[in-house]
Amino acid sequence: MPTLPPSKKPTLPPGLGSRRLSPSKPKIDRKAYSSDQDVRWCPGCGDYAILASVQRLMPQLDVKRENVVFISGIGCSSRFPYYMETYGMHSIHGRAPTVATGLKASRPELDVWVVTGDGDALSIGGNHLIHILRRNVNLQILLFNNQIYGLTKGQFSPTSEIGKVTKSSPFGSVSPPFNPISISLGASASFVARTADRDTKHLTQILRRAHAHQGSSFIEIYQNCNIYNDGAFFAFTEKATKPERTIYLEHGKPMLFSNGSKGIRLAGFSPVVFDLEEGHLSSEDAIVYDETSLELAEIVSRMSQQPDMPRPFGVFYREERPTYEQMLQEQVMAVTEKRGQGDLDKLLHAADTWTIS
Amino acid sequence: MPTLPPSKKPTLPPGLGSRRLSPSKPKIDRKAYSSDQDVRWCPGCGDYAILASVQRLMPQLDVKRENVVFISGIGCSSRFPYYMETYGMHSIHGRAPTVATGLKASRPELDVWVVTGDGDALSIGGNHLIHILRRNVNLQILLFNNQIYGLTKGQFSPTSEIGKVTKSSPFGSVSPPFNPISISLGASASFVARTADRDTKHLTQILRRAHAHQGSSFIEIYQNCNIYNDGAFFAFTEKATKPERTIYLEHGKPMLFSNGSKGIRLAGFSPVVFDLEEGHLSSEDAIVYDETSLELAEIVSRMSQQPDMPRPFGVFYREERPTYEQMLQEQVMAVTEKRGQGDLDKLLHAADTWTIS
Amino acid sequence: MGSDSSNTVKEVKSVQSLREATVLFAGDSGDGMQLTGSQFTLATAFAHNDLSTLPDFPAEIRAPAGTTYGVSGYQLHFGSVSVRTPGDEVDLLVAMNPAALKVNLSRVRSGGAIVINENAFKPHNLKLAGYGDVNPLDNEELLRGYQVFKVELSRMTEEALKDHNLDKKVIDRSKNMFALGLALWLYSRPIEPALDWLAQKFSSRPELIKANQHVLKKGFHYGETTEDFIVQYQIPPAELEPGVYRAIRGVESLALGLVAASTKSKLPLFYSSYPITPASDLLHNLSRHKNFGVKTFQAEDEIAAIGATIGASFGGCLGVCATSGPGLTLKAEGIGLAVMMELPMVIVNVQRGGPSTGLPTKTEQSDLLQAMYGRNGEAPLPIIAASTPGDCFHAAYEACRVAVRHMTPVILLADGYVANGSEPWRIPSSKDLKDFHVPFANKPNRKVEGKDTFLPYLRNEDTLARPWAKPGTPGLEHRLGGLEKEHETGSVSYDPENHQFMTTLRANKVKKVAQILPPLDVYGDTEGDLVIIGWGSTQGAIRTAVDRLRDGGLKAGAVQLRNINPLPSDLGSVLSRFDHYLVPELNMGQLVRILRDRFLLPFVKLSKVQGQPFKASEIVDAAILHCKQSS
Amino acid sequence: MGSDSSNTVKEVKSVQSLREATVLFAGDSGDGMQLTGSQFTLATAFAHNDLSTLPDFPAEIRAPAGTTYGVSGYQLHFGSVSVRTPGDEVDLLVAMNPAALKVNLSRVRSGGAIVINENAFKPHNLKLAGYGDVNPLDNEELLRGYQVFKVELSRMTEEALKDHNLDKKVIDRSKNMFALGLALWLYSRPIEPALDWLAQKFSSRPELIKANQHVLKKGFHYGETTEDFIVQYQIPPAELEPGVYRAIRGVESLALGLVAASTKSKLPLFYSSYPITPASDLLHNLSRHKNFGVKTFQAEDEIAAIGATIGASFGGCLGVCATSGPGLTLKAEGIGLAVMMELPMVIVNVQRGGPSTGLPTKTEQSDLLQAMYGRNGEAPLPIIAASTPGDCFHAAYEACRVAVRHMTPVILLADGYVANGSEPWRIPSSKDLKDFHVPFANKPNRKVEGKDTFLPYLRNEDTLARPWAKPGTPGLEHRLGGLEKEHETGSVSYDPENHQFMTTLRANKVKKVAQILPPLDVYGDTEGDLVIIGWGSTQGAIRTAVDRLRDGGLKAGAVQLRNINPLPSDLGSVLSRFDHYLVPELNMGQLVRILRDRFLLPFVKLSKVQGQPFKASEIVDAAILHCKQSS
Ligand SMILES: Cc1ncc(C[n+]2csc(CCOP(=O)(O)OP(=O)(O)O)c2C)c(N)n1
Ligand SMILES: Cc1ncc(C[n+]2csc(CCOP(=O)(O)OP(=O)(O)O)c2C)c(N)n1
Ligand code: SF4
Ligand code: SF4
Ligand SMILES: [Mg+2]
Ligand SMILES: [Mg+2]
Repeated sequence: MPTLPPSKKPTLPPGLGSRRLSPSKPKIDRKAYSSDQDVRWCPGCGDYAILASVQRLMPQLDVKRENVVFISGIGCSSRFPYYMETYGMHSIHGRAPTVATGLKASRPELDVWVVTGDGDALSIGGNHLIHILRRNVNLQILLFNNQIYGLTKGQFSPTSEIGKVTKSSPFGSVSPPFNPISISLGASASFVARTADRDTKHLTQILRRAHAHQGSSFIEIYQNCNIYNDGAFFAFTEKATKPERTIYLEHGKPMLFSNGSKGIRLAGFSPVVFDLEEGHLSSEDAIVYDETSLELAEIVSRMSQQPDMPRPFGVFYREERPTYEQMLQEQVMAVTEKRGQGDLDKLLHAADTWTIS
Repeated sequence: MPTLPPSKKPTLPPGLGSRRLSPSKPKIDRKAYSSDQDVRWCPGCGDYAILASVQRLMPQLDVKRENVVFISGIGCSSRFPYYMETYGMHSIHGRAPTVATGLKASRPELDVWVVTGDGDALSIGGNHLIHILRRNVNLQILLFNNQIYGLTKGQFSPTSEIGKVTKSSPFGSVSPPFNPISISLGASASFVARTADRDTKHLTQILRRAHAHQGSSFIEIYQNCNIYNDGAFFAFTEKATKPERTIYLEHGKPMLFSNGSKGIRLAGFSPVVFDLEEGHLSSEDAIVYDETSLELAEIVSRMSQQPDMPRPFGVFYREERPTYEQMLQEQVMAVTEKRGQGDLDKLLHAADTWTIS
Repeated sequence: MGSDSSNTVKEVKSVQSLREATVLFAGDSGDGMQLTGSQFTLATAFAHNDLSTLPDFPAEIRAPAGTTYGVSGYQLHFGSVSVRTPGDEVDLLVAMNPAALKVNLSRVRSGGAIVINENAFKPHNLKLAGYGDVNPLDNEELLRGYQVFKVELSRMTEEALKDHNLDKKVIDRSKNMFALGLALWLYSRPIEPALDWLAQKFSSRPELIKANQHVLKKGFHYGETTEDFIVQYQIPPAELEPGVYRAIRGVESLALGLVAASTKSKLPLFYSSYPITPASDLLHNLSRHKNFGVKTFQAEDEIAAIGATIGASFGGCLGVCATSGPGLTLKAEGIGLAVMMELPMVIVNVQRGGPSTGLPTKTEQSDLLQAMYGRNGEAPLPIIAASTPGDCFHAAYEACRVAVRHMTPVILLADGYVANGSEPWRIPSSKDLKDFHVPFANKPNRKVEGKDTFLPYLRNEDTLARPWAKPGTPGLEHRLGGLEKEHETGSVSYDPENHQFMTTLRANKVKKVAQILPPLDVYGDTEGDLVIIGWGSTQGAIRTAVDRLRDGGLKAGAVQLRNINPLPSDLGSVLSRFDHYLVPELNMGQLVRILRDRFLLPFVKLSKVQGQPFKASEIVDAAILHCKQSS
Repeated sequence: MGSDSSNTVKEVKSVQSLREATVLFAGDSGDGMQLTGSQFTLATAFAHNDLSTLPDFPAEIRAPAGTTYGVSGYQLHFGSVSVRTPGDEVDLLVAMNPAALKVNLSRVRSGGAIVINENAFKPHNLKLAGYGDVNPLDNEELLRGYQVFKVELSRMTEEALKDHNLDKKVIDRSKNMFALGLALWLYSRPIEPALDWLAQKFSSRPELIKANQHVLKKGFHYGETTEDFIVQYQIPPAELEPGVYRAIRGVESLALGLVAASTKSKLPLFYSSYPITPASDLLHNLSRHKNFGVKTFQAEDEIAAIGATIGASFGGCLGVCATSGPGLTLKAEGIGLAVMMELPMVIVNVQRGGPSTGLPTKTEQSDLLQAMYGRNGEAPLPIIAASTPGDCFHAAYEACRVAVRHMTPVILLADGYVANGSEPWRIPSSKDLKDFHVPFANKPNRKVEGKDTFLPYLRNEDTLARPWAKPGTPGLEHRLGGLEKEHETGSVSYDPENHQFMTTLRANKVKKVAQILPPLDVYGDTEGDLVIIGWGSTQGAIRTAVDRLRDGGLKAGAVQLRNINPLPSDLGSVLSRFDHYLVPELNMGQLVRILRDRFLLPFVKLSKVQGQPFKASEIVDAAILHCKQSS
């Protein structure tokens, strides 16, 4: 079994136990983060649970409400900002990351959250998503993946499985899906995680960690669209199948699932399942998850494409590197320090001049 | 040392030795593929060598000239189609993959090549690039990476290194670069390779293999822009440094470089360099490259971001899966078979009708 | 129909004959009003009435039940006379809940009938609808002047199905069938089409067929038996041109027009699109016609959709893409490339309320100037507008013909109203459709220094079209692109005179389209006091207005422009025969700008941007006011 | 200057005084013509002449040497009188090779002078230039009527540097300094500015300073000593308004205007852009001004650039982005969003030749209608145009002021000509710039049911602006978006009347900008026969034309529109004082459409799309023709 290289020994990941980080916070409750707008999602939509979790989490974070901004694109999911009593923008389809980049680069002190859907982020908005991730703008990106276009009433999306029958693919879609985790890792994201609407505890924990991370945090949230794609993730969220079909990644812990009866080990470069109960192999043989290993994250991300593998949830990858706005700000400061605060009149005259009298 | 899983034993990759595939081809020479347009690149530009290689290769491939189409976006590199005596289109910035998708999906029998630059493909055109790769449209994508915007006279590009001083970043760029290989792997490309303008033999070999591959072939070509970014890749192309600074991936062969004196092995999940001459480890300890392992390809792709690692060239990854146009065509045929060739008058009447007389 | 036969009705109730009527079904998004409306439409079509419909639904998928913004409506105007609009005023409103009443009451004409689902008027719903604590059913003031029929729709549906062993939700959902049955009875429509449709829809669930058919009949019988309804209406068949008819929605009609163009031209149809309301249904429709060789491509965005269209068209296919306003902005750069490369394709824009995301499910005509000018540089192209659901077929066919004839992208403008609306449509015969000549180039077209050469920008003098040489044709290898082209050779050219020449040439090519336009069809008077000029979906309201104005003694005519660019060459002479010019548009005045610029005449605009089509009365009022003021 | 002093010249050569002159340097892209031209410009500015320049370079980075499409030119018009165009005809052409001669000969006035680098007229170059086997220098016919000076520029440069121990390439590259020296001598310009500049440019390579300065002086001395040149010209200083001057390029001026607006308003400037010719230089310029708190963001594309601008503006910064035609198409959807959200920002469009990729390095004014209408739905916004390089500063400043005052995106139109051209510019003092009031909202603005509430769409009655509340302000949390907004509350609203109201309101807000416009400045006669209406970069040619027309006896005036949307309210009354209306534009007629629509007057268009600015003579000719024809 591969061991962790010495330099990458597990450390307590930031965001875990963040309550301790701000012990004396006055109790502001969820209502302070609920706007006066009626929530207009379909009854039963997975978006409700995510909204509730976010509204409950916000007061626990160390931010002032007036510094919080939610920015979205277009889609059912992108209605999210209307329901948050914070600053917000429901922008245009696919472009939320660009708005967020401009806002964050110019106002680094704000706490910016991007809310997007699988169509918004990965179809029309794919380019902006990969660029914001590479730049590492410090914000949280919540991708509500329901594997369908909800708002436009049910066409296949870039995460829909091949063969999917929808309004726009009556004989089955012929487009293979993206793996959002792999795409974001490929684009050098510094924080990549997956969670689900129905597991609000895990969802909250992941959001808290994402918030604590300095840099772009990408969180894929499996979200049930009960109108156009009901049950797409039930295998991973419902009691009967969840233990067999999911595996929770925990930094420094062995990769076990099925209530500890199964594990994942590496064969060659590929992950394979083994059964602890068969007795040949023990939990010692399982990969010890290391969320700081990009290589491991990529290996594990591919499990999502293999139907016989449990689906990984949790933090796939985390890396500390400078944020875009920080580097930009530092450059502005360095130049200003060197040259002095700009003087407009001097600048206007900064050329060969002559006087006519 | 990890061994190859049994199912993935090396096979002769298609495209290797393609001359044998078409032994009796009449000799058409390079000129048949040179258009009457004057080539307008700067003297010394790396684009010339790529053009020459492509023009020399074309007559050796098993295609009719009239079936060949070159499609490009905008940039110095994107002038390429003008110089090829084939069908071609110099489209708009970043959108060549979309034009190529429409062409190939509607005319699967054509042999389509996309020529693009690092700005064209990865800045404005990033989204189309990842989507064409996921769909696996059967064509070749030649990305001329010169790590700069040539045509607009020298701004940093999404592959320029951090700190790069250019016209638009007089104090150094603060944007971390993409790794084109990682991005394309993340987007589920089925053929991913890297080569360089100055190594025309390798370039030709890779292009031949890409052409033989059924699906989207993504080829990053390091290209020297001698005006705005001269020598960006000299470490990998010039004699003095090349052996130490490059490693050539060959399917089924151990990962060795520096004239066989050094190798790459895996430590944990990360590749590390070892010295064969020190005697502790031998070529047996080196990773045997397996171009069908996505996990290995991703591990190796990350070496490009590590300055102390040799830069990998060659085919990173190859996977056989159905092409988009093939699936689309099959669906059309299946539906037609089931329903019979459409009859317009029947279709017009396919509703509740009534007659007024 | 056995013992349920309704043939005996006429004996017990008084039957009143009407020339026309307007019915509006309104309820929650979940109440199935769109289905109810379309079934009523079908029955009406079977009764050989002329008709026009207006579906109107919220932007939310399932807005919370009971709220006013969750109200979904389906309005239908039908008659024995020519029917061209969904009706200015409603004769019968079916209101399934308080919110539906609240939103639509003002549309009912005084003296009109309102059928109300009494069971839905509970405190919770009343509050959601904004009625507070007062039940409007108890408010005589509010309902004065209407014939109100309170019907216990929900309860009676429950009753009807109590032995059917169905769950409560399913039962509740069938109450729309009760309403449909009742409405069908009221207007003496046949119920057979709806019964058949139910049988088909639920073919895999016989218990639902039974239940729904049962409720439908119950509604029908309720009208027959209850003493509430003392009059039943009858609308005699309309005098329609002889032929085979079907009811058709605008989007269907668009889809058929494209398939017809592809079939007649033998050009494979390649359709690419990124979903957007209200254009998505065209994608849904066409993706079903794979056995016509139609390939549909759901692109990653609108830019990719136009790019793929260009690729397909370069490949010698009939490239078509469709979108709505915001999507058209994204296609602008690609369309400009197509203009420069002179490749034929059709870009359908199904307009919706703007600007920005605007009112995505509502109708508007505010993309005309975008279609004209929304590209960098001088990039003119033909613009064609569809005026009715059935006309969408012919407009689409024509757009394809013009594109191929002149080697140019064409923008086809529709809007939410025309795309979602439906009307009876006389089905054309494929052989009567105009022929389509597609002259692919297959050989060199010029001797240059003794060598056979292919010049991709050599012109057909008549149409100014350049040749279309598709990849795969030996010897015609050539390169296209977005840089300025040299005349004839198509090589890149920065020559000043060439640029001037080519810019003028591209403009002239578009003007040439006017050569093949039929003479303008002036509706009403062909000379006189006032001419109303419209385009697209306003045709019905304008023509109805003209009828009324002429009834009122005005000499009025109307011109509905199918071609906006270029304008028909006889428009000037038509205008010269009138004193006044009114231009009604569902925007702030866009066509009117083009006309004023072109003719320097005092065209007067009539603007409406409310997400709703014109009422004929609005046009009548504006016309009278204008003629009065200026005389 | 020691013994090299040129003070003795005037004694041996005859000196002729001129009012004005036009010089054109032309050569290969690699010949350094742009540098040569700008150094000549600087010397001319130092000589206190008025001036105007026109750089003209190929789209290729380094087009193959010797070809006509690789020719790079720099034209400069200067004088003791007011100079407004780069000159209709060239008085002196410096041609570094055959291709430069071929391309530019027709621009030289008859009797004009041509300095030719004789050494470059070798068979290879002649063929590349398309002269075939015949050397034009031997073709008397061709050069008849010109004063031709064949100079062995290359050889003399080599000679001059033979002991400098430099490689051949470097030596060859310095020949432009010889040409510069010679030209400076010819027009009695000082050489000191160029010497200083060389010292600065090569500060790290003293050997190059020495070499280039040496060649420069050699060129100067060559003029002085050779007998070829018998006349030297002198152009007395122009009478410019008193003040401190500098030469300024349009893009620099734009950059300074933006920095000035940021400084005066105390709004941090956030500039985002995706490189595109000819707008990129603005990015290059602004990215140097980090110590003014300017943040520049090179976005992944134009869509991202407008998105980031919107984000920054939402954050309370001065959001600005710039692009050229094709980029503006991509920004359309984002601009529509900004219109709907009513956020202030400036979108600079430096126009170039279109359509599509068109002629990227050439000038044109063909994006006006795109700027007006290139968005879905009714999305009006103010449009401001810059008329000269120096005016770019003021136009940029004004655009920022209008944006913030009315809470609206503003499009600022420039073009390749105005952006790349330069002129002497009287430097304004920062304290003379108009003040900038930025009223950020900081508290609730309405009591609703007793509660302090912030309504993000409550209006300032004067400007119709809504409040700008930036994130970080406690209590003003609110949400913006692209769906239609309810009046005052800004909540999403699909209400028909509200949509009509808000659409009208947005239009009226833009109209309000006209309130603060100064009275129109009519150049020339303020009433009479003909008024010429222009916008943007045509100002110089139009005013020169007006001068000439008036000299010819016509009562002519000119109006150059700084504000195109809304039009100034006194434009109608200005027009009413003239009989004829001419509208010259570097497009196929765009402003003319707006004017004809608005005023229903027979404006006549004068179109030019050749990638080149107007010559004054073209306007004069058109004016005379028009006045004749219609009288
Ligand atoms: C430019 C543009 N194109 C298309 C649309 C239509 N549109 C709105 S949302 C959407 C996709 C929604 O899917 P997703 O992002 O997955 O969000 P969901 O509704 O599923 O939450 C589309 C295609 C649009 N609003 N704008
Ligand atoms: C919509 C649009 N935006 C910007 C440009 C300007 N532009 C042309 S090429 C280019 C980038 C070229 O860089 P790259 O793709 O790396 O090609 P190279 O010239 O280096 O080969 C840019 C920004 C354009 N032509 N169109
Ligand atoms: S359509 Fe689907 S995603 Fe949208 S609100 Fe309804 S359930 Fe949620
Ligand atoms: S600028 Fe660079 S990439 Fe472009 S042609 Fe010149 S050398 Fe080649
Ligand atoms: Mg979705
Ligand atoms: Mg490049």
